[in-house]
Amino acid sequence: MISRGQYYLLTVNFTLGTTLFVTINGMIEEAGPDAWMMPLWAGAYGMLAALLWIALLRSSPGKSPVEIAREAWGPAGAIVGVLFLIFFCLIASWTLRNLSDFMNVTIMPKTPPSIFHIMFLLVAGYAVAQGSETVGRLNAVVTPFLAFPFWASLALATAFWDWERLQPAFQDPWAIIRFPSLLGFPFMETFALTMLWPRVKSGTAGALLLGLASAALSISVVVFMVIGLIGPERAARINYPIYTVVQEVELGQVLVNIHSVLTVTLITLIFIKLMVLLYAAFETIGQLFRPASRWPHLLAFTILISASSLTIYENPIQNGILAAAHTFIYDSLHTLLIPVLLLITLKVRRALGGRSRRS
Amino acid sequence: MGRTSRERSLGAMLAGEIRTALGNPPDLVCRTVITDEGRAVQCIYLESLIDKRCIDEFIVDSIRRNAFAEEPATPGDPFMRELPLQALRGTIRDEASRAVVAGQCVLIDEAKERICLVDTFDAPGRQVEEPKTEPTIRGSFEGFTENIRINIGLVRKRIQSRRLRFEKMAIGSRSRTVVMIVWMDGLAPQTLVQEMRRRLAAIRTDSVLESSYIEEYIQGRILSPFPTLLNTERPDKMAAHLLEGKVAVMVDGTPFVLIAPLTFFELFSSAEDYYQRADIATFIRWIRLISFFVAVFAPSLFVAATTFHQELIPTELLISLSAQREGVPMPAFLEVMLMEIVFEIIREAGLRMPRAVGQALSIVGAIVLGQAAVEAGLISAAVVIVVAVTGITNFVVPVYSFGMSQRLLRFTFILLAGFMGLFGVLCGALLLIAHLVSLKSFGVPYMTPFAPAYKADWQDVLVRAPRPWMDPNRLPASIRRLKRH
Amino acid sequence: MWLLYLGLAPLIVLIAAWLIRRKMYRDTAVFAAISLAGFGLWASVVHDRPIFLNTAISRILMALMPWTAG
Amino acid sequence: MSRRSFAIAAILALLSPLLASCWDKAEINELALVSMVGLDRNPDNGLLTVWMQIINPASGTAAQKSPGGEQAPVYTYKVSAKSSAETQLLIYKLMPRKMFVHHAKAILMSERTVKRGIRDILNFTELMPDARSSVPLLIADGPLEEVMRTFTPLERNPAESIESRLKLLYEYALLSGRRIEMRDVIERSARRDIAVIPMIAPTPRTGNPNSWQVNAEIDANLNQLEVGGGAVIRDYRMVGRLSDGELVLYNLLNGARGRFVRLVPFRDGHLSVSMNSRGAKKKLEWRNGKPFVRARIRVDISTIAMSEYHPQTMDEIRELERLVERHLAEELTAFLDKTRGKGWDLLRVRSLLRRKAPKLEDLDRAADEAEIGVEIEARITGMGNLSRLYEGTGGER
Repeated sequence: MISRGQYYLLTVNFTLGTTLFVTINGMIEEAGPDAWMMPLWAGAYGMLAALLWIALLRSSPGKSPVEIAREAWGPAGAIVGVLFLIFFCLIASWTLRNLSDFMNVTIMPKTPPSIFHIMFLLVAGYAVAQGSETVGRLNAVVTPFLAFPFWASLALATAFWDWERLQPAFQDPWAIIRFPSLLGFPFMETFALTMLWPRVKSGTAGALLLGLASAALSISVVVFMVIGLIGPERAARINYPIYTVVQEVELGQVLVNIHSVLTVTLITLIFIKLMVLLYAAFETIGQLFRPASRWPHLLAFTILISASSLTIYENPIQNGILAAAHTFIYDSLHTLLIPVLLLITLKVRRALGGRSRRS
Repeated sequence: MGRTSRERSLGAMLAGEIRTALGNPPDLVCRTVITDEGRAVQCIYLESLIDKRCIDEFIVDSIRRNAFAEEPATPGDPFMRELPLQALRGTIRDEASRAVVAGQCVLIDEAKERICLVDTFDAPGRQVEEPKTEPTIRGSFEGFTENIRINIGLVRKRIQSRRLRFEKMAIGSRSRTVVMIVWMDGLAPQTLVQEMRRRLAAIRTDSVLESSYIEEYIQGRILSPFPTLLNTERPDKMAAHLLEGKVAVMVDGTPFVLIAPLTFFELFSSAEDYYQRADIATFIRWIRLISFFVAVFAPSLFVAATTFHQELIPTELLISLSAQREGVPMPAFLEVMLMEIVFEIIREAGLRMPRAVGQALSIVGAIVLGQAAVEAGLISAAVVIVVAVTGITNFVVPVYSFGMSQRLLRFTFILLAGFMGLFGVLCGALLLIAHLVSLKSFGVPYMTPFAPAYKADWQDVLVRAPRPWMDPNRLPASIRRLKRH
Repeated sequence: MWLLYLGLAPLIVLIAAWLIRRKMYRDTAVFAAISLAGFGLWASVVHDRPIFLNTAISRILMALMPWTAG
Repeated sequence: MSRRSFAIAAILALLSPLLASCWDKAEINELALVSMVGLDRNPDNGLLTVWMQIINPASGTAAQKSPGGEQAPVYTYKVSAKSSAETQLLIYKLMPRKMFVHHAKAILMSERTVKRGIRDILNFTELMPDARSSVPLLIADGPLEEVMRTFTPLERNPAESIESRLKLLYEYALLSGRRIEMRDVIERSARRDIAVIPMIAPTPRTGNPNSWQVNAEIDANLNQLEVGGGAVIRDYRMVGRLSDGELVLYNLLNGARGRFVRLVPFRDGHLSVSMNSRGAKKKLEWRNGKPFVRARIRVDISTIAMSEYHPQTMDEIRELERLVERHLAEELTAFLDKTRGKGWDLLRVRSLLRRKAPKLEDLDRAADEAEIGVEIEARITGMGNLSRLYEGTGGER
């Protein structure tokens, strides 16, 4: 059993996950100096989606979505389970590919991407094999080491702060919602966290919502600072603005380039996201097929995901184009449509069952 | 007449059988004492294992005064047992011979048809001395000895409570070593005591010569560099842990006592913390924590910074490092690896050397070797510094076995850093944390009180709060946790 | 290439065999399914005919679009 | 147990290829530490010439006693090609070590290059992830070749010498601003705004001396580099230059905070007033449909350098303050009129309008016809160590 606090931290780090690396310049490109409002709006939407999941999970306590699907649709539920399995694996490979792209562009250009994938997968596999408690506690232990350097470096960077960069503000109020894939990408993927739901002690719903809220808040703070630090013109063009920010941080006159340390601490976020996704996939398998062993399957996942993260997309540009078009639909298919259908069937069944019992 | 002859022959026969059962040892004494009533009492013992004075002054003259005849031994008395002579010959012989080996004195009173086994054990051994492995500046200088009776005394002397419990077991099919479970009744959770009992009972071995034998059997996970049982040779430390509701295991023949459960941060607190002013203790505790990180990560970070992320190093330092490395044949990774290994070798040698030479050799060896290597241009000076620092920080940690595990970790991290730079170190660190949080010692999460978090206990982990500020009756989180379940 | 066939394939086979020996047939099936999928993708990579998943997804969605609408 | 060991074996099997090799590895002494970069594009044949000043570690303090004695602190490599990318590769025709640019301290560009426009070069540097653009960008007044081949006395590494000079000039002479780094040029140009960056020129030289001769020469003005003046940059292009005096005024207008000294005409002579600027504020107002920009600049006056006159009474103090305010205001207005005549918007009125009145359709025209009112607020705060000056004939006047 993992505690409420740990679940909260998991939610926050999961949501921040790859978002800090991938979406920032997209947001700023869309909305210029006002981009910091986008995550707030998207976060509100994500919380609505979370409310739906909570309703679903509350409807049959102690069960994960996969089990609920089996309860609702019987054998057909297994298909839903498989869908979720594929969903989790795909997100995981997306996450990993983003990581390796980032590393290859920034601090380790020559290292083949698969190395990053495999190493992270093995470590995450080890953590997942130890069970949900380990996942929660690992995250809880890591978080301070992760949050402190990041915010500290942003605070240090404020030496180059300039309010001019945030003006003119509120020019185009609709610009901030002109980025639908943002809804899908960080926020609807948090659906993976619902696989942990049955393992949390109590007050899970609050933790999830609060986590989403604070994640959205911190993303918006980061975007705000990025704009104020390197200006919308550069931030919209640079691929990894967060990297540029930490690159231009100077610790006094001595430590001029601390970006590699900060970068490496930051990719721990990606690791946590990967770990949760792997756990979700592993749980799904466990609930679908009740296997007796753990390691072989995690190894299989390692093989699968390390391969799929190579073939998940051709190149970032192509991915950007397709993601803008399809992420939202694809995510909402899994995280909105299916839950809604499940919920409806459950309610109907309960109603019928209730009547038959009464008669 | 015949009757007496048969019995005499019986007593003699038994004595002879014991002698043959033990293979006619030279130290087996078999003497006949004549009581005032003129009866002959056979008295058999191993003179190497018994208290001579006890035999001569107490046993012999009480036999003379016919004491044994008057008051029969109370059943279940460990010091004097009594067997009817009518019992089966085989069992009698086994009992008697086992008793003799266990340092008891076998009295065969033919007339009264009784056999008495009187405990007169007194093995040679050293007296109470200062603990060698955990010396302190302030605090008691008594350490455990190899004699479990003395050790029990040392503990009882410190905790004069009726609730102090000892439970005796004999482990080892051949050695029959005496092992004691020790706990404070009411403080220690019953589940913990039962678990310890269960694990000890499950041990199947022929001999236990040191408490590490036991440790290997009862520790939670085998493949882990971290100790999940605390071992100490300080009675005061053991007493402190007992009073925290923990369970200790004493093994006869070794001064090292095992204490369970153990959590990660207890490895950083030494007995001395509690004999010093709180602020100083806190400071030293932080020093220990820092030096742990240095000892594990410093060389790997050095390798990562010098071979993968040179931009981390300030320009001037980078220039001078680069100048040092001019003409150094090996890559930095190999340099560090080599120096670390050499350092370990020197340390080990210093350990095994006779004490007189030992320290001199280790220090001089390290310095001279490092110096020479730098002069010869084999190693760059920075590497020597790094290795020296890590080597020193390694000895700061109070628990020796933990120091060893630090070394293992260090080497793995150097490897990772050499292959993947900071990313490798990150992966290693994540793996390490995953391992630590999944580790359990007797059902207690290893990272208590941090994961799971018990904020109330941080006052004795991150700092050593002054005693008046701490609630004397509150047990540590690990024990509270066990009591709840 | 050689790594795939000399390293990965034997690994999969070994684990599968081990699972069968331990009489965990359901596990074997699951393991084989997942790892062979991965193996296939790896093979597609090393033979320079990678199957790009996101294009596949978008195609499926495109196919579903009218269907869901209608 | 057996399962665990098997898992470990599997992991090792997977790791083994990884352990075989390490990719981004480079020993320190395989790196060429670039300390300064010079860029020049020849307008005639379009060849881009790149100079790289590489730190020579053997001359570092650590290896000072090493055989060979006095060595050059830096070596300058030069390579020419059609494009920046090519130069990056061709440099290895000369350089035996891997180029390492993280510690570059300054980037120099020849005047003619910047006059033609440096957008592509800046794009290239921004594309390179390892090149920090938070590095001061200077423009070489005169042949860049010579600048890149000049040692500096006292601070043996030219790049560091330049860096520290810029810092000192900012604090004590207001002759260089805060926004002189490459990223500032990029950002300002990206929003069609004005940036002013320092210029550097070689001083008269005797032949082509090596570092030993430079360090042996007593006259530190010979054979070295001099920072001075400012280059006005708009749209990635150099459109003009400012003299030292104008540079001070520019920095003053743009809110730089530092010490500087002006001569203020006073009675029949002048006063040398040392001032400390406390930043500038710009406010946009509208006067009958036209934008009016009010620039308020606060300066603290100190009598420390005023060897001609020392105010004694309250009135004299006030008089002095008013005097300084009037004089500075006049100077600034004259400066602004002159530069706006040339079409340089050095007060950055345009960006002010863009921020405060983004609805305007033609920013440039509005910026041109905007009126400007400069207000100075001077206050005597500091003083020297004299409460009254020594009188007597024998003064300069």
